[in-house]
Amino acid sequence: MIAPTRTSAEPSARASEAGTSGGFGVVLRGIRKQFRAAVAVDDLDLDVRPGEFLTLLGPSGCGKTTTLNMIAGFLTPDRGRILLDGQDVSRQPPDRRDTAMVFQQYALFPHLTVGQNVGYGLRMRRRRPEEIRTLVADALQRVGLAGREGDAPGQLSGGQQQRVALARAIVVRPKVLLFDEPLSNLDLKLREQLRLEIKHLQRELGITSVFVTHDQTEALVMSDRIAVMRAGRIEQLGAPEQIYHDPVNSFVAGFVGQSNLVTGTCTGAGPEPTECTVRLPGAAHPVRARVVGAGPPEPGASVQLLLRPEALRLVGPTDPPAPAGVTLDGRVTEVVNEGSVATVVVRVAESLRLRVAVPDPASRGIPAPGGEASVVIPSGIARALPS
Amino acid sequence: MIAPTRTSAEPSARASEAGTSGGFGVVLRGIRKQFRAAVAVDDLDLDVRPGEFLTLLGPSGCGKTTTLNMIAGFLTPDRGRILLDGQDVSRQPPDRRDTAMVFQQYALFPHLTVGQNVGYGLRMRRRRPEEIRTLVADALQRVGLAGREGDAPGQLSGGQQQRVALARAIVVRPKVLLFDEPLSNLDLKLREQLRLEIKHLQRELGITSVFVTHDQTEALVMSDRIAVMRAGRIEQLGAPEQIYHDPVNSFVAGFVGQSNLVTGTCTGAGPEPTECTVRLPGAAHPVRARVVGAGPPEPGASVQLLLRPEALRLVGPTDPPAPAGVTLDGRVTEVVNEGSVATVVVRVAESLRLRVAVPDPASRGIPAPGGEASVVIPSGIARALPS
Amino acid sequence: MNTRVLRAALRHRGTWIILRGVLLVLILAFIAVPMLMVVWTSIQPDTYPAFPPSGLSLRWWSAALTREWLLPMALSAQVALGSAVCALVLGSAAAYTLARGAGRGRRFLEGFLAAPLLLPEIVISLAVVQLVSVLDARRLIGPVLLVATHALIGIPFVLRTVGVSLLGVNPVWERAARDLGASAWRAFYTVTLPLMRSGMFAGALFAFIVSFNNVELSLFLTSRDANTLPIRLLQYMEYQYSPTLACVAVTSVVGICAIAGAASRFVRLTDFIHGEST
Amino acid sequence: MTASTAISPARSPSRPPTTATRPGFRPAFPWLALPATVWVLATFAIPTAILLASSVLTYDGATLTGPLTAANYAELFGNGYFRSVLWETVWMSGTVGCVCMTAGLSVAHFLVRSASRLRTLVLLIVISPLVSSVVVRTYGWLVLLQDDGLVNKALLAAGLIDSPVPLIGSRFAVILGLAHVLLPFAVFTAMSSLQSVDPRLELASRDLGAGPVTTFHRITLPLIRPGLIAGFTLTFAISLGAYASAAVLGGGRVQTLATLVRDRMVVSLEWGQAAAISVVILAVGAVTVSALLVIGRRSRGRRG
Amino acid sequence: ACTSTSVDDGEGDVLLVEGYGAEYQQLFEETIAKPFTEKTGIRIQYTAGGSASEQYAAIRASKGNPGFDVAVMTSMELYQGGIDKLLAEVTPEQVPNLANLPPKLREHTYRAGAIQEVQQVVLMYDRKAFAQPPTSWNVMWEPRYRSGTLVFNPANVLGVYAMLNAAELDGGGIDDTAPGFSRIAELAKHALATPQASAEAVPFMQKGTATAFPYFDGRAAIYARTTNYDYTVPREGTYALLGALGIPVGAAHKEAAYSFVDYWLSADVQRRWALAYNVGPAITGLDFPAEFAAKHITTPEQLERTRIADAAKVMRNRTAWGQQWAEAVR
Ligand SMILES: Nc1ncnc2c1ncn2[C@@H]1O[C@H](COP(=O)(O)OP(=O)(O)OP(=O)(O)O)[C@@H](O)[C@H]1O
Ligand SMILES: Nc1ncnc2c1ncn2[C@@H]1O[C@H](COP(=O)(O)OP(=O)(O)OP(=O)(O)O)[C@@H](O)[C@H]1O
Ligand SMILES: NCCCCNCCCN
Ligand SMILES: [Mg+2]
Ligand SMILES: [Mg+2]
Repeated sequence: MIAPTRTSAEPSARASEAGTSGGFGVVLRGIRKQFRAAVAVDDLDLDVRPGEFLTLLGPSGCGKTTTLNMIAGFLTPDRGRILLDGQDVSRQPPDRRDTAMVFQQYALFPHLTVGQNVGYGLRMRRRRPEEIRTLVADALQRVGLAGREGDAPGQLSGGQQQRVALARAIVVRPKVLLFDEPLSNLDLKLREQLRLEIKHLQRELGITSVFVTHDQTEALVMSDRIAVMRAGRIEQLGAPEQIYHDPVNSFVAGFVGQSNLVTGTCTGAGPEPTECTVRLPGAAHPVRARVVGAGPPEPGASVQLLLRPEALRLVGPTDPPAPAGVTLDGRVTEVVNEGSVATVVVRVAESLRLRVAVPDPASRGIPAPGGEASVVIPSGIARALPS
Repeated sequence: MIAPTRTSAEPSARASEAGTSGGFGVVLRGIRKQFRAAVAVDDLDLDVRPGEFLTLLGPSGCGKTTTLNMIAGFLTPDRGRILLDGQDVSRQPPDRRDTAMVFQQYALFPHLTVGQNVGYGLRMRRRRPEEIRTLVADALQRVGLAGREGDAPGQLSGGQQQRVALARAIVVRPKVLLFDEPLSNLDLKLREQLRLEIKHLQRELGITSVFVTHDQTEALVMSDRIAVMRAGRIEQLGAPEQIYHDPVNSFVAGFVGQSNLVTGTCTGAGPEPTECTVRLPGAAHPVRARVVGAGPPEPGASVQLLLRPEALRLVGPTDPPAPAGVTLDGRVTEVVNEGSVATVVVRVAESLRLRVAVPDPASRGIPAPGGEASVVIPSGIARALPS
Repeated sequence: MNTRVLRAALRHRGTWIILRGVLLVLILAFIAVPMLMVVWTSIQPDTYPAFPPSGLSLRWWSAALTREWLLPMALSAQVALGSAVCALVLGSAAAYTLARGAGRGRRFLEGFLAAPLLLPEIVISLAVVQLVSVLDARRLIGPVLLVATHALIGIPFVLRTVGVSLLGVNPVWERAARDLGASAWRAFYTVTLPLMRSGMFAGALFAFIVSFNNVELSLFLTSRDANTLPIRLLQYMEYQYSPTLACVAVTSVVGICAIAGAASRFVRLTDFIHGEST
Repeated sequence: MTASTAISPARSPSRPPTTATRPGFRPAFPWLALPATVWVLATFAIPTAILLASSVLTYDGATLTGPLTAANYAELFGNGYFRSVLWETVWMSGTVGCVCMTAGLSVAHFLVRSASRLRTLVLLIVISPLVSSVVVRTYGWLVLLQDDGLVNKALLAAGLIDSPVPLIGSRFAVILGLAHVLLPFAVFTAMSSLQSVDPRLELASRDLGAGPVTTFHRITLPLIRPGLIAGFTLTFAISLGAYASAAVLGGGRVQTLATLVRDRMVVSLEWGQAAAISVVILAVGAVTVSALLVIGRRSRGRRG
Repeated sequence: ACTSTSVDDGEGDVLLVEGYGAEYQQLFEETIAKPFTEKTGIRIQYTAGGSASEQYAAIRASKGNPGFDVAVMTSMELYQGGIDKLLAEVTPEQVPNLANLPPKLREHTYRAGAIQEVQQVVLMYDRKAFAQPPTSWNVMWEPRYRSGTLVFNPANVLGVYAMLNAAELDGGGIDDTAPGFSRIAELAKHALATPQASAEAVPFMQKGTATAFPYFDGRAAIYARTTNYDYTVPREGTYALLGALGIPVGAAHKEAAYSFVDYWLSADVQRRWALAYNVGPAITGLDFPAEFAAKHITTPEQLERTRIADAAKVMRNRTAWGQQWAEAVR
């Protein structure tokens, strides 16, 4: 049922398309890192496929940066091994690893020009000056800053500085590109623009990339795969669609996207083996829900349902017929209109409030608070999560 | 055509409902403030109605904070007058003005407890200790922090700290509440929650409020009226719906919400006096557009059209029939899927790319890049802006 | 060893770390050993401490803890206290203006107030003596001028420590206080002052120590009634070489450490190092 | 005891001014700097100015008389001995400055960049000399450096020398003593400028393939150069006028400008000369300081 | 008098005396101050200041009002004080006992003070190193001894006299110091140390590392008793240092000062002080034990034989000598 919404071909395929050998990849095995009291990363296994764009997504303090720093070599894992391109680099210093990092605060060398910044890694690799010049010019060209070699980093805007940092990282053609929330410091519009630029560049060069963010939209939009982390562990690893539509638990569901997480009672197994039927308070009919993760719950057990607000439909007295599904009647308690979309909160029962996203409210119209409204749960959208 | 989507009654009515005298309001007349080279605020007139929640919205550096600081008394205007509740306070120091500000970084006094912070303004007003205790407890109760008087501000989370700041401001029952981007430091989820809490509290107390933000969603969701600023001047002042759907120029249109701003040629006046017809490249029929701001353009003149992405409809070969309107055929060049909504970029002509928002892409389906797609511009959604 | 090999060796993490460690230990020994020497001299029996030591003895202490030394010590403490208070008041006030001011005037003022540190103190001492001679105000020589000039070099320390702690005082807090109805003075008193207290503490402590140990500035400014401990020690060294000196030194160091230790319960003395300068 | 870290260390160049330091918000009490200013004027600026002036006048006994004369300077600079003392003082102060700067940087680097638990101990050791007077520390050196002191004993035992080396009264001893006195300040200056360097820049450099030495040399060092210059300037300027260390550890054999001032002031009673030497100290200090500041600013300016 | 407010409140007269520290101060309190107070009722406050030249620097810097009444100095400072007119005139009218001073000493008071003691520069030597007491200054240059000698810095007058003595050995003198400095240069290559203060010589005696060196007889006698060293006056003769008392013109208690100086110059005090401090008295012809008389200047003949440096020349050349010395020992 997941629509072919991705523009991406398979990552490994792309990597070989882009001409790189396709042999690169990052493998973490049983990685653990502890700081004094806190275990930052706990027994982490992760395979980043060659050429893939993998995002570590999670709330603050879940260990994303720590993981990235261990890949880069800034931190040494307490336990476990890190393989870059098949080689164990766990004990190697950062300068001996073929990674390149793009930092949140750019980390451009303030005493060097843009050109010198970009050329730094090449100089460390003892390339010839003319060669450096050419490669730097090319890299700057790629990030849309052709000819800015002579500028001081301080003269550039935030977005431009992050582009320079990107050029500095890609110019050495690292085996792995690492990004630590590179866009968090930028304005929304700029952020949206740079997301796409980074994604395009990565795809073009085919460099394996690990991207850290706590912004779920960023993760969904940019990644080939997303690893959702919590408290030093990976909760779920999968393609963006999978993470969004089939979260393995309520943490992932709540963290990625808006969600209604409602509790109902299992009334039996569904027609399909991976389905069950759930009765919600105030609902005439049970809802059919796909079971994610563990096996179907016992009848009578309480079940958590994930209902994405945008998948629910509102049926006013005057509205066109809604798609097939279960209809719940209730009263509108709150309307939050953001212009392009409005969120309508409908109170179905004391214990059941549903947020329904109404796109383009101006033309579709939305009910006033206090009025009556019916919510349709179209069939096929509900997911039952292990509670 | 603006649907009755607001939950709010008329602000002045609300203010008197809430029991306040209704006589409060802020009036700025011909305010100007210059720093060295830069004119931060330029000949600004603004009437904030009693009890109203008015937002100053604009890009960084447009003079929002400067305006707010002049109302609070932290800065003195170079020219012009500021009236609070009818009284000229232009030259009064901040402690003589009955305003209370909520700052972006909370600005809680780190050496005082939560209770002492909230009670500070009352102490300065020499209220009796028992009275202070009661009022502080009440204010903390209102922001959901009952009983936290003894905590140090540093022990609280960002959201809690901002709630304390809010309590500290409302406890003195100021004539005007001022907010300088109070939510910018918070995470998205928390921000969404606090928006509503602040709004509810303000409505309950009926205190005239001026709110500064550069986040358009925040402005749209919270405000009774929005003043969109640019370079020290107000570009447009109006209700959120008005700002969103009838922006007076492309700056406001571009700043508030996602937008397609496309250029077409005027083919004549529309059937209604405030309409005109515009031919877009690649379109078989002209588009009828409402003219905002100035009078209708001359036939043959080039016109800028605002088309909100969420108002456009995508018609694939298999899709249900679209609403009435003008259809443009093109090719999908890019798809950005955020989960709850996907943005599809359709190239209609070399000079015409349209972004179409597809809600709930999982169930509606979205085309793959490279495929053909038709975009429908439903009638009534286009706006012609002065260029 | 050619540079290539050396560089390769240095690139090796272990070598690099060991080299740095050895250097660090040497530097620390350089700092600590002379100090330990003084302590040790005070508790061994020989006039000319020998290696290896011939034993332990407290015989020198009886001479050290006499009026001859306790009086100058007391005077030094008084002068140090006086000048620390002056430096604290003057320096904190100026630090506040500097922290909240801007522009070229600020830079100039900052430089002006710190300038005494860049001039040899012996020159300042001479200049002050000369001025009071010209003005026929020799009677000021002694505690008055000691306090005045010691405060002069205490001020930059206070400027710095208070400046650093003011960096941590967000001006928005003061604005919030004004906004909530506090007058400028009350805002300062209820918000700023409590928050700069730790910087003031540290600054006063440094000013005290700097004055208590001062030699060069005091050189021409002590008088028969007012001979400070360091000057007294210096004079004594011209007459006699005796471990009594070490005892006196240890006593004063222990005294200052006690004060500093007590103070460090209220402030972090290393704070003044951190952050940017005032 | 002299000195402090008041010379501004490197301000991180990319940091924008905070709202507080922007013009527009006037400080609440602008006159608060006035008392300190008056104090510094009275106890420092005015006396020093008069001293400068008196070096071009004539002393008759204890009384200043006119007319203007360059005699004091002519006498000083006509004197080979004075020139050699001048040169020696500058040279020793320069050495002290370099030693302090280098050693201070090593310690500061450890304190700022290491995560070691020993940091507190190291910091305590670094601060410890501040609590004792220069006389006390010099006394410690005296005990160490005398003919049968620890140093000579150790050298003898190691077989490096066969009779004690007279260390007291050597330039070496004076430099050692001065560096010891001034090292804490060099450490503090270096610390605060190191702290303003974003550690991520060093990580970025390592990440791009530079080893620790190269990273230090190419990234850290250029960024803290203004701070190092400030540290050098501070220790150099203080060394120029330091009396106690030179007097005691120099054993009367090592003359510096400061001991010369005191001799002229107290022993030979040539006050005009003392004033003139003071002016020379001042001039050397001022010229060096401003030259270094210009260099420091230029190296910062290049960054834009 | 403003400077002395803290000390002369009530309880009778007070006299502020500033002089050397250490054992000089101890002896002064016992031998001079206590009996003087008993006799006159004037309390003496003694403060250890710096060296003689430092005392005078204080007088000069304060234009004659340094806050003390009597300074223990040397004849050099009396000379300078006379010229600067910063020391009160001292004549037999105010100080009758001054009349008893031999003319040779009187002329070195420059009417600006009194001489109260005559120290001579002696040769201090290690008894173990010399079977017989050395008889010439020359022993210091002998290869056997030169590594144990001390070359005093002329910042201290002892250094000045040592240099003059050296100059005389090669026919030089106060007007021709070049031979003195060349001898110092030669000696400095081997010498044990170059002390600035006489106290610095003590460790070398206690440890027995010094062989022979010039010293003042006052201190010499102390260490002759406590260490294995003894002292002698070589046959070439030597210089004397004239201990002097000066009264700043601005002294608050001038009358008491005069009577104090007079007291010190009285015969039995002179004798007592000479015996206590092991120096020659300023009055010749007093009765001393033979052993004492042999080692200190007690008779007119001894005084006649002893050289006294011309204060004017010394003061004039002090800076130059300091420099020449520094260059010689460098
Ligand atoms: N150097 C350190 N010393 C001590 N604790 C640390 C250190 N670095 C990280 N931690 C702790 O380890 C945990 C994981 O930190 P990490 O920086 O990896 O989180 P993150 O996912 O990157 O968070 P954020 O989104 O806030 O950057 C946190 O609890 C953090 O406090
Ligand atoms: N104290 C000041 N001194 C000099 N210029 C200032 C000062 N305060 C503001 N400005 C300038 O005035 C203009 C308006 O600033 P203001 O802070 O009001 O903008 P803003 O709309 O609040 O922006 P932001 O969203 O970034 O907070 C800007 O160009 C700013 O640089
Ligand atoms: N600066 C010359 C002083 C010499 C006097 N020495 C006297 C010794 C006192 N113990
Ligand atoms: Mg992180
Ligand atoms: Mg702002």
